Amino acid sequence: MPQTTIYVSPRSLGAPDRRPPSVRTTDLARLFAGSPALAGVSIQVEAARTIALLGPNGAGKTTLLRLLSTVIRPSYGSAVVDGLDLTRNTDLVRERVAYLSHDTGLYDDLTARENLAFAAAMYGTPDGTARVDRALRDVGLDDRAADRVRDFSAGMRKRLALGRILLGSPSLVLLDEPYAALDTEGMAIVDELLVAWREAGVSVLLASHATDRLAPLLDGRIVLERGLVAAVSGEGVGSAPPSLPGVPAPAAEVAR
Amino acid sequence: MSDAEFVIAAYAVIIGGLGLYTVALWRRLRSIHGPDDEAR
Amino acid sequence: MSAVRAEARTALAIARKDALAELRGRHAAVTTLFFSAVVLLLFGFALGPDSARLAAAAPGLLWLAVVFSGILAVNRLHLLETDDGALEQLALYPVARRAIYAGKALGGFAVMLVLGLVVLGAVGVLFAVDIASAWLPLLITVVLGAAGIAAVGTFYAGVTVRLRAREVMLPLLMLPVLAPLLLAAVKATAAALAGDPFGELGAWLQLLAAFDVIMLVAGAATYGYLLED
Amino acid sequence: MKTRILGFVALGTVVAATAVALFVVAPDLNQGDAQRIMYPHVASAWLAYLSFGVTAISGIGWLWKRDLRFDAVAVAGAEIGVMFTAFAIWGGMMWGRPIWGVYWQWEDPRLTTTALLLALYVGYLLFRRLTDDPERRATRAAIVGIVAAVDIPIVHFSVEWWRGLHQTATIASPDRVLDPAAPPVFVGTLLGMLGAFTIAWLYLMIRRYQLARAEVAREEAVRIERLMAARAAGPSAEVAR
Repeated sequence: MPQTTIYVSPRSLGAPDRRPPSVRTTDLARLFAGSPALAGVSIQVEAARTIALLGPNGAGKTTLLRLLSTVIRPSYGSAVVDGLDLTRNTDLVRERVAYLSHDTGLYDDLTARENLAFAAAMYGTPDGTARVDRALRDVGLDDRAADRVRDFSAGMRKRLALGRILLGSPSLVLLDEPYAALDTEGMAIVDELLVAWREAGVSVLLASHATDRLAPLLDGRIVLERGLVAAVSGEGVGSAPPSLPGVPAPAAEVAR
Repeated sequence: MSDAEFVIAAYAVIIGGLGLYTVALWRRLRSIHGPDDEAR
Repeated sequence: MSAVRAEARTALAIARKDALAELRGRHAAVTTLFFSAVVLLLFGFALGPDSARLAAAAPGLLWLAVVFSGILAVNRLHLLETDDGALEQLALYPVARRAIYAGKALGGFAVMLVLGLVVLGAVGVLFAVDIASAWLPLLITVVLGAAGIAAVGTFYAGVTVRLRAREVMLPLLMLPVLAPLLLAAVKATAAALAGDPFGELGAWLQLLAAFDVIMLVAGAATYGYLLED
Repeated sequence: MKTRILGFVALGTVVAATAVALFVVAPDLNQGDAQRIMYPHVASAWLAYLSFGVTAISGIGWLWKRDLRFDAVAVAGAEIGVMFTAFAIWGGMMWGRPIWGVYWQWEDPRLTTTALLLALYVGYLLFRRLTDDPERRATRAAIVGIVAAVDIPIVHFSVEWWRGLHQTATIASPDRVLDPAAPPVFVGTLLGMLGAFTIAWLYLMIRRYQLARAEVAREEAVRIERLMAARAAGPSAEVAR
């Protein structure tokens, strides 16, 4: 297991066994244009765990991560992050969740450093400048810090987006295909990040196909298929079958 | 002065429009409900 | 730090980011300025070579050009956020939604102000209008008009940014709302150019300012709902 | 059933009010028969404003309570409001031609305001069609409806000033009938028309609301059905193949 030097923001998280579960969902579902992308997922992820989200394309991995990140709202069911309801306490959840999506969310016309400086301003990161430098070093982009993101390769963009997560102080990190588009060195950085988050007591939920590579870094696995949980294995993770009879309460009637 | 054509045009469109909209609404309701619960 | 200062800092960070991207990429300014120049030229052709008539119509032409190219500008500024999922990322930051609105509106205001001043200058040259003698009231009118277009435009760009029919819906929704601004700005400009013979300039500027404030408040109060999907 | 009775009442009062306005009341001394157009015109304009107010308040209600019934009221208000706005404009034009000599009198603030209202809410209705998901549609429409309603007084105010500051000469206005100096018979006829139209409005609002609820219920049934089918099918892809 690689030794980490990556700096993860301190958030006083407390002992893992005394924290609420990082994620708990109940019949969580989301439809797009009338068809279910996530049909009803009830899972639980204990605090301070690294869990892989596996499954074929279109299984609902990205939808689940987007729901947990608060980017999209559930159609039905509910989700709780760190004991906070996703639709009722959205603002508090946002402070605790970091999300790396397929899109990097970077601004092409800004340099790498300017992109991170903007993120630091938005996170209200204390010691912003020093932390931006540190994050750039941690993802191996310090020599390209003054270059515009427009000229970056897909792998470099991904690294920069990972660096942005280091500027916040999440207790749950959601990663969608973190290894995609990365070279060997970049993939090693993701490994290191996973170790660093584990050591800091930060939970990680990541969608990936790199099962062999991930094996030593994981506590557990959730396999999704066709918008449902197909299997769960390992430590610190559990699931329940979706409720079938009757009509689920629409999320919006419960929300707010 | 009479201006009857303008009076007729105004009333025909407004009252007729009200009627047409009402009928259209009935048809839309019927097509979504089925014929029997029109009397609700 | 107080919440208000934190929100102001967030808004400034967003506006600065937009300004920086705009200075580097010139997404909004170049296309928009070119567009407004073309619009002014076409107005000139449409209203014929009679220069007295053109000068009389100048206030209206000025603001039509500004409003039309303003739609383009706010759309471009929001497209910046859709580049690579940036709007989603922006929505994920743990900051007040109204601060995000204020930041985007401030960035839009900067662009609209530059646009308004350039178009004003162009109108002065093309339609032989003496803008120098009334520069102060004209400047105030342009500032208030730019603020109103930015306030309304940021809101409606947020409303339509996720829609497939964005290019059609943005002007369709935005133009009727901007009607009072157009009316007041044209009247204020005409009054300023004429030396305010009826003492109505102040009233029109007040109407413009009231429009700006009301639309800013409405936009700030509701923008958060637009970011959720 | 109660709604049905309301429908009959609406039909009866509208027919009666129309008959009175057309055949019973004497023509105006100055305006002649054209003045008869005023009654449905003013009533339509009043209901247009009422409808859009209802739409805005329902929008606030949705954002506050997250109950989709508010959205059904909002869409009913917008659609019926657009219809009455169109009636008001048509009536104003038919009145304007004989009285002003033109169909469109720019110096009449109400006519101009009403035209902008039509644009605002036709945009609202078109905008609603672009979002599939009922809750997201309700949220976006609520915001657009609220901002449109906020804009109405500013529009009215600015157009009024536009005319007023422009020149002091007053022109005949369509709602001169509301003048306290108007003969009581005219005022009575107008009030009768207002009442009849308002009852018809209420009936149409209820029916349109029911339609919106039924549409949402059908959409929702399809969504739940698909969701449950997906759950029943289970996660294993092999079963389906």
